Amino acid sequence: MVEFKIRRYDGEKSYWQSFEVPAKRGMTVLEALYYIKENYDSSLAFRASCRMGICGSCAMKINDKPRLACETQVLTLGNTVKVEPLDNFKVIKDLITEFDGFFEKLKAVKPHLIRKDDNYAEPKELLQTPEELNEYYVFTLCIKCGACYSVCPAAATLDEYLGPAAMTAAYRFCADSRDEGQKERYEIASSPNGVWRCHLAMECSEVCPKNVEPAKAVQLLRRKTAFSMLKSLLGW
Amino acid sequence: MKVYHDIVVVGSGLAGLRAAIAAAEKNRNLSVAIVSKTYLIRCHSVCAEGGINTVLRETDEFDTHAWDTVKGSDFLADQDAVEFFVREVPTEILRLNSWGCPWSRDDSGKIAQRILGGHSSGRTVFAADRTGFHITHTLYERLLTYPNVDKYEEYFVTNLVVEDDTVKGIAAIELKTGELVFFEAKAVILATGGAGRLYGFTSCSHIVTGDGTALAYRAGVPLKDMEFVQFHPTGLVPAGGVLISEACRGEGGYLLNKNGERFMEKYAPEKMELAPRDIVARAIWTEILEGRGFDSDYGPYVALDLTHLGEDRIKERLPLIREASIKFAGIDPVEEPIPVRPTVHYFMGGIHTNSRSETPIKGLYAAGECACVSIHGANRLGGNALAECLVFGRVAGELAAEYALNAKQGKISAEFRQKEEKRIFDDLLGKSGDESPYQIKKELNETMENYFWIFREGDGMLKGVKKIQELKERYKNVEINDKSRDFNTDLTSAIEIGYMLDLAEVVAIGALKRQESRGAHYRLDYPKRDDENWLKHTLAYYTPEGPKFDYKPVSITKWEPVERKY
Amino acid sequence: MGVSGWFRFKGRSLFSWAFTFQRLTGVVLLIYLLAHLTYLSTLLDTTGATYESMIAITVSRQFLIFDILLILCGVFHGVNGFRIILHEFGIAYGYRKPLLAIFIVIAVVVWLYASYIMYSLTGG
Amino acid sequence: MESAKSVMEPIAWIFQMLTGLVMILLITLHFYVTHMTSHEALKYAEVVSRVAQPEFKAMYAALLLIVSFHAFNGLRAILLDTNAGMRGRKTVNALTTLAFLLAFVYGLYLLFSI
Repeated sequence: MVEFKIRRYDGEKSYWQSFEVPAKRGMTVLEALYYIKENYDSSLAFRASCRMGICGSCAMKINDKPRLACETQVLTLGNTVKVEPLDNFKVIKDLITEFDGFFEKLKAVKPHLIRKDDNYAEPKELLQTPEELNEYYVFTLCIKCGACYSVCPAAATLDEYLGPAAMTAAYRFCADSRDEGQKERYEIASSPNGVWRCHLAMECSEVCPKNVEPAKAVQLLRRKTAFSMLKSLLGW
Repeated sequence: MKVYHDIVVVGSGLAGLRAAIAAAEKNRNLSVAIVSKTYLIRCHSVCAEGGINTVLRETDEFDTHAWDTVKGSDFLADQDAVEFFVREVPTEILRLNSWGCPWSRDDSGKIAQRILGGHSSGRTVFAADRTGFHITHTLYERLLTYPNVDKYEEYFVTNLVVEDDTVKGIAAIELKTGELVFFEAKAVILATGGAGRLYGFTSCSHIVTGDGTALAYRAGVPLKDMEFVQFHPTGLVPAGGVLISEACRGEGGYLLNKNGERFMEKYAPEKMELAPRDIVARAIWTEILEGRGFDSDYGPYVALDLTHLGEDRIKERLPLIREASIKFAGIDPVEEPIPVRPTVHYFMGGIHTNSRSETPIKGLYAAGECACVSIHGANRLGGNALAECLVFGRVAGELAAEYALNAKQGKISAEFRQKEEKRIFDDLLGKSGDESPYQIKKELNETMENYFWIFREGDGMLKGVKKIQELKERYKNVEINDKSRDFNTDLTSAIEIGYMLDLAEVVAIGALKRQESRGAHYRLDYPKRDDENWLKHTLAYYTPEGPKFDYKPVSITKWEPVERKY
Repeated sequence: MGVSGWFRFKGRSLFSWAFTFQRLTGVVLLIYLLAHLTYLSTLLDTTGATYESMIAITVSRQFLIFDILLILCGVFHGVNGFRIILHEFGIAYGYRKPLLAIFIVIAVVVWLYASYIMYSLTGG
Repeated sequence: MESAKSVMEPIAWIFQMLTGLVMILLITLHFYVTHMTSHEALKYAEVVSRVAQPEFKAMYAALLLIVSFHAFNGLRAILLDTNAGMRGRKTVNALTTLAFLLAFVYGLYLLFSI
């Protein structure tokens, strides 16, 4: 039996509730949450979908660290498991947090290929060598789960900060050999709420469940942004 | 609350995203809504791994792709639809390329291809083993560039409004507030995916509960070929059937039984592990039934051996598989074989559409897994599902746009709105009862797994049908414990279970009626294919007493049915 | 979360703590800079009497503990800042964990050495 | 979301790092001179005579400039990382710049008065 201490919120008040879950080898925290929902308290609200660590729904704070519930094994956590919603997001209900703003920020950095010859009707095959692909591939693996944002000290104090995930997306496209939109994105990244607010606490890279290294992406983006801004300033 | 859009797309997987883009691209003045019960990139499409089939180079031909598909379908596919389909895929691949999809490449920088089961050559385009994930994100990112698309994320659809054989709109609960929102539209595109959660051991996400299929069915649209449920041969055993991609075998993996034999040589001597999914799944299940599987706490399994591929190839081509095996089973495929057994993966059947994604209801379109065009017939080939979503998603989007430009605005009457409010909040949420929806779901899963698994037979299925009907009765008496309005996942789970019960009944009775073995539908009491009597599509119509069945001939253009050997 | 996020005790890595201390020591050093400038205003008394009386207070055993803490702030801020600058220029990003450990050791060694000098300066 | 180009930010970012690097050297030197060369280094006469040498004067002037910038630019970053600070961004920028200049000018005044 493992004790699950869950931080709940019903729209008005926040409280802790404990449940005893029979755990066996292989059981994940998500399975335990379903066990609680289906056997003890069906009002428990949490998000989940793919249960294989790729959809990004179930990031939550488990024993004080943001993790994906679906790929966290219960038996690695000890006899008591503390489950809380992610920090730096507004809680809606129990473990469910508001992600609208997070996705707005993603949209703000223009996370799509920008090309002058964009032709919807008759696209041509753009080439890209495996080396060029590897330049940015790791940054495409972001599942937008919000774990990075929840531990970012800049996001903790500044609501409008673009955050690690959005800037990783910006860098991912800037580094794509097929892209022609670097300048536009550098301008967005260099806004006061952009890259300058990151001070490389690098906690985002520590908690990223997909090892995307957002801190590295932000740092690369900042360097490119700064030099691009200075170049245009000096008229080079 | 009431909102108005020209086109409402329900579902945000590949087909839904593609349809929304196509509609928005067709005419920038049309207002398009995309409604999803999750955030857009949390759909099940992200789980697709292996790849997407297309004829991309001169060495391959459209007719070969079409033939492989038709043969794979055990000749139940509509051949006119298949011929149209194969010609449309290449453009979609190149579009995704120019929208930023990180396709895996060959050394010259061209899009690389590999082979999946049932194909005569390597025509599967892929992005490592995260193909669905990358395509979904690429489409999502592209969608953000259309100002005429409004996203309604975390809206749970409760009803499809049809009057006079014309679609009027949908009703959906805005989860955050618990408010019922009515979407009035000229055209509605359903792209809500399959219903894999009818079963417990499945590669499908928790959200794959067949919502749109059930809604269309209740609104009077027939469901086609629902008895054909695909079992993916390789589901990860200790994790409830998480998908282990066909790409593992495409890259050269072996299936081994307890005695270390590559048993596929008995079942498909020519194609071996790369036979179509129905054949490999049956082979594995036969090995397990005959005692040549391994035993474990999580049930029997066979071994999927990748060790001979070498660390580099596994890391480059199958990184997600490796990650999943390590995280969920504690097994590194570089060193040890992966424990696998067949897992419920895909519904070949779905909402009846013609080869242009149109349903019999005016203004209503369906695309993706929730639809049955049918290009997959009785068994889908690996890599054709993503392609289907792109092609028929686009077709649905374009046709809906054309239709919407000339159609009248749909109106949802105040009377209907009141009735729907009452149905959801008073009759379901408000009432008391003594059944738990989760208990019903559990029993439903057991019933489906006992009687409608890989091997089926008449008596068992009859029992299964009775059990499902009993569960439907009991469902009328469920009680939802969480009485609050905001983000009530207890309520939405209960509604989903209601959808699943309807679909289960269609699957079950359709399977019982089809007295032959074809593709994924294999009956021990009728082990042969029967083209004389059963070369036809099943159509199930909703009636309050249960489904009413009808049949429809298969469209055959070039290829007469022959014996299916691999 | 707000600023309290910088001081949350559980579940944070050393990287995050390094950030917190960089901020804290930065503020301390800013205050020290202001104090230092104010202190040096005593040099304006050209007899030197004001300055000497201040020096007598600050270079003393009672004051040593403040000096040592101040040096800790300075050394940490400098050493950790240097680590961050390396990463800012994209150097050794892949070795960020060992680098953090090495730099913490460096900071402690430099701090102990500088503290010893301060200690001997007060006549020890 | 604001996306106005900011010229100040990239320059400030680069100078914060450059000044940081130079400070490591100059402050070590300062510490060495005042605490490690001789026990008398902090005596009034010593200080005055050291500052009278042009090379020391130049070094101290540079150190003063660099430290003031680094300190107040750092403060600016801390303030802008908060909601309140970002709301009054122009004020924060103006006040920290002013503080930097005041500290520098006052330091110079001291340096040249003794």
